[in-house]
Amino acid sequence: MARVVVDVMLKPEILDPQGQAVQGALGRLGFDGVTSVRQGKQFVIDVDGPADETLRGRADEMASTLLANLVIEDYTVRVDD
Amino acid sequence: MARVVVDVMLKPEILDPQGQAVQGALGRLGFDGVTSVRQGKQFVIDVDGPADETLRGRADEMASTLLANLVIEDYTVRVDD
Amino acid sequence: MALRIGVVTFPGSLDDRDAARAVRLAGGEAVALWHKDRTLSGVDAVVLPGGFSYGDYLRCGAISRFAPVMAAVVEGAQGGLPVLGICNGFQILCESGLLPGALTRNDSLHFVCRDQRLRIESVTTAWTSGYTAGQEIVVPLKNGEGGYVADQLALDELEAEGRIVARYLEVNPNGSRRDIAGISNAAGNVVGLMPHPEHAVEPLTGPTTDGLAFFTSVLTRLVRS
Amino acid sequence: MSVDTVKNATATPEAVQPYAELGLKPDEYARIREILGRRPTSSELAMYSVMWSEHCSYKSSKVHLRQFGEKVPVEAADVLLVGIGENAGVVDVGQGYAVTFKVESHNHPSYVEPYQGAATGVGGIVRDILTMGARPIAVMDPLRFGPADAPDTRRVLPGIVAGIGGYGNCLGLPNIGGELVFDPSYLGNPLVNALCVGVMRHEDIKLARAAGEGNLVVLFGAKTGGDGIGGVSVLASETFDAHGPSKRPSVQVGDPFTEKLLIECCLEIFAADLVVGIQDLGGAGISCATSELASAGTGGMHVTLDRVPLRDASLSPEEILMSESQERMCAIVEPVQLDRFLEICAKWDVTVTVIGEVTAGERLVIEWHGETIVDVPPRTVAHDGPVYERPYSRPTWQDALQADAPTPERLARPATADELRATLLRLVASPNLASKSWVTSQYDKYVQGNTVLAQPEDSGMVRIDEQTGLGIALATDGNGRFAKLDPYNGAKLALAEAYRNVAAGGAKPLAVTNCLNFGSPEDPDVMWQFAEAVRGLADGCLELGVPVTGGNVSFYNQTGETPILPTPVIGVLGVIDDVERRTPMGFGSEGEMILLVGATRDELAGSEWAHTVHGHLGGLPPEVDLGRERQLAEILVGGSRDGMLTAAHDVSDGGLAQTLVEMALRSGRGARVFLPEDLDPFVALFAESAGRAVVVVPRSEELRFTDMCVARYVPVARIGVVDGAGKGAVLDVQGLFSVALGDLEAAAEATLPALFS
Ligand SMILES: Nc1ncnc2c1ncn2[C@@H]1O[C@H](COP(=O)(O)OP(=O)(O)O)[C@@H](O)[C@H]1O
Ligand SMILES: [Mg+2]
Repeated sequence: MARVVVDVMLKPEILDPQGQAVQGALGRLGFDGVTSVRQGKQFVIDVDGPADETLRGRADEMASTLLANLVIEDYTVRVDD
Repeated sequence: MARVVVDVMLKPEILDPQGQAVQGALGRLGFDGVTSVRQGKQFVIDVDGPADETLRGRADEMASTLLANLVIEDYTVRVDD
Repeated sequence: MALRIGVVTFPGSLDDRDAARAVRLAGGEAVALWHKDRTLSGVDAVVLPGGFSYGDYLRCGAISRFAPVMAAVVEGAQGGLPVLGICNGFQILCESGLLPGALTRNDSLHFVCRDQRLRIESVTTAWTSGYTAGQEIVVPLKNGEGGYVADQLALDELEAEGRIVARYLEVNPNGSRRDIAGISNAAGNVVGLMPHPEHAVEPLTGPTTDGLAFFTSVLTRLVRS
Repeated sequence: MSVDTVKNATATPEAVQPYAELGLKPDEYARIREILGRRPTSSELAMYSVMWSEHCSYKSSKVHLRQFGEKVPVEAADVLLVGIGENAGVVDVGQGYAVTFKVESHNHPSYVEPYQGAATGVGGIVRDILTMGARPIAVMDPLRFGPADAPDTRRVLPGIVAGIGGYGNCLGLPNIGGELVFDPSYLGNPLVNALCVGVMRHEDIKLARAAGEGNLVVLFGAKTGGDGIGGVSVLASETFDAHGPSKRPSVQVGDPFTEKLLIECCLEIFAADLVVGIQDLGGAGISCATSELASAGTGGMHVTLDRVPLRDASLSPEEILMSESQERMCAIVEPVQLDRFLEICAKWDVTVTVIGEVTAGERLVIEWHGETIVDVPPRTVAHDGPVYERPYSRPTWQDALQADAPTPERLARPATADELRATLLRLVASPNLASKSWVTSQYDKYVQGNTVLAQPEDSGMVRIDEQTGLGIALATDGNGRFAKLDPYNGAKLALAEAYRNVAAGGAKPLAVTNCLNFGSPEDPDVMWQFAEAVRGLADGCLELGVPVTGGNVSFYNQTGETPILPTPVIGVLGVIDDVERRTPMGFGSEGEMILLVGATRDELAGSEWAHTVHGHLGGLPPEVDLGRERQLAEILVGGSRDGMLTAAHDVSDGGLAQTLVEMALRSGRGARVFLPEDLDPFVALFAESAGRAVVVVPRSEELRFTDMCVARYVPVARIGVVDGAGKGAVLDVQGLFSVALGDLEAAAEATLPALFS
């Protein structure tokens, strides 16, 4: 049993209205000094079998084919057991 | 300049339709052995000042008051510089 | 015999019946296609209708893009088959790479349903030949993720090649770059549109009948060829 | 720990059980022991406790709701195909079509978790309609909130609106109307009512019955999880203290995509005629579905609970029985039909499991891994719950409230033309009267391509047959301030307004649904308000000849000791033979005549003016004359059928002034208005007398129309002419003041975005 965690974020140059809304709200709540907020997605995927290179490869494939849209998003993949 | 990363996940007992949809799609794409998928949100927040205890405390406050809906979600906070 | 236009139903498609009605009102025969179909049963054109396929849970169109029928649609499109993607259909076309760019969350962060004024910018596509260049029309718009984005290069290219099919007038309802409401591929047979022409085909149920020409355009085009 | 079996329960009669924590009273627990002749197992206790909760058993309201079955109008015989008691009533609208509709509350869950609470409220009512065999075709959402500028309103309103839109839009159901009302009494307890309407052919009506020994009990849809255990049912039967609900069960999360698949799956199953009976799973989940199916059926039922597909393997049988996981249905299927049934579920990717069968006996038996954990007479769970004769008495403060009338001496009235103009602009911008488009633009009103009228029109109208043009119309209304001043007449006024709104669109009112939102039934004052409102609604429906087909009661809507305004939300369904004949609300064409139908009196108690300008509530609500309402409706429907009307809009909240403003803004046309000489201008503009509508007719039709009114002794007066269009247009109240449409629009549109964007 291994766990794959994929974080997906909008590319820096893509406008992130959700992040902006959060930043605005934090300001109104009196949290100051916040210079930027970006909101992304996180996928936690449990997979049978070992946390090995093969899995790392497949995880990367999952991310690039399905979980992230590379036109607008970047992703990072983590595999732990 | 410090960076706060808040991961927000639906509580385990709460239905996660998005995770289910992703799990189904992964199956149809031939990624087998996937036993569970949960989809959460990730907030990356840049803040002026040091990555110290105070910030850790404020970050936790941000998460519990605004970023996570504690009725249905759990969160984890990470602070790096 | 009437020309046959396929309307694909994905799990979660909502405007498939409406698209079929629009095809009929335009004088065509609507053929129901199922997401698991591997062929297009010989239709002369295809509409990917609006809706929330797979709940739009991951990204709009991200999962439908892998439906068996899409392989046939992509193949057909590359061979010149007219394809119109409306709203969710537009999102599927972008996800599947038939059209450049992507559609992102409305800048208002709200789903918006409104009667939207558009300018038809390109009348050379298979789906807009029935309009006059620069014609202004009003059709319903309803989406939560309709903000069109692409990098500057891609946007400039779309402009230069006259592939921006329609632009928002008066209000930009979702933060689309350069007010883009719809685009086409280089050949002009594949069109993606965020607003809903199929909801503007009857005076009784739509704000106008301005949308009908999308469907009559493709039918006349097909008759000629 | 081992499960509590029937054998075990019989062996350990003295075991102490947590019935109080589950919301059962000592006498109720005693009655369960008496019914079973032993102590209940923990599973049985779970079932009885949810099914006997206020929410599921209607134990406090039953004795009053009976009136809907007793005071039945003769017309009911012609229109009612299925009456009260089923998941929703069914009405004959002609041409072989049957329509089912119902409004339900999801108030408390929406307060705890606005988005999901409201979303699952829509999901639940849609399944009620689907269960009848109908294709859902539209939704509506009557909403009530605290003061628009209160922080907690800002907390809940955007989420509730997003939840209703998020779920309804994703199902492809047009939202064709609703209500949005602000009043301080709802601050700690907003009201989220959801209405759904569906259509089927007469022969396709389905009922919740388990018949035919050997037939299979099939559970399909979402897997069962730990969410919402005891949710709606327990929560909705609990008073909130100032710090929110005293019980806060885990919230249900809705999955509209799964529900959409479930809808299409069910409709295909119905089309193939594969079910003997069917029941949706809502409050009380499997406990409710199995006991109601069995209770309404011919025999008993045997269920193997461990076959239920789970999302969380650790759930106990008690939890599985109580779980309120959404998007589930339970059908009774003949064995020969099962394969076809499974095929269709597979096509739509719907999880399906045979969990039991209909048996010869009279008992509902549920087994868990081979041991019997439930063995009960289903009727005692589903239909023979406790019935309370709650004490009620006219509140001691009622007389003082009614005596405090908004006389000119009591409340200063605008006198000069400038004051009248300022008052009009202030009311137009007030949250209750301002444009609702910030809310309604988040709802898809076009999907399905049959929406003929939708917000901001008086009623929502949907075409149901593209060939013949047959259509239905729906409106919901409920003025809590009127109901507080006089619950009996307040309920009649709510009914009258919804009835009028349907007729204004050109549809003939046919039938009624209702959602009765009140405070605690344990408070005699509240119980009196409830009893009076039910009596008023029953009498009103009798007088108007429109039967009540169903509805929903929501009690315990209060913060601490303070109940909400008594809020009966009434939905009226109408039918129109050809939707081409519909009457929109916007001013017609240049030069057409504007007529006021109905009589205006000095009636300002409970009005928007008294509320907004003076924060005053007192006096007696407007007089309600349902005979007159009936004639007005005949005039509006006849006028539309005979093509005399280019526009009609009912006069209600805000009075004639607001009605004219809404007609002007809807059409972008101005008007010259001359108020009746015999009336004080303030009264003419702002009184909220019932039984009125403004219509627009071409000059050529004016005489014919007025003759029709005179023939019915209904007062009618020409009050203006449609004049001017576009930016320059004005609403000109002759001899008093005039306002540019641009200013009216700015005032009407700015309010909600400023508060909630
Ligand atoms: N929450 C809502 N959802 C959908 N439509 C709404 C909502 N609130 C108000 N509306 C629509 O706005 C219009 C005006 O509302 P209202 O003043 O309550 O109408 P009326 O006074 O005729 O009952 C109506 O068409 C009503 O259906
Ligand atoms: Mg009205």
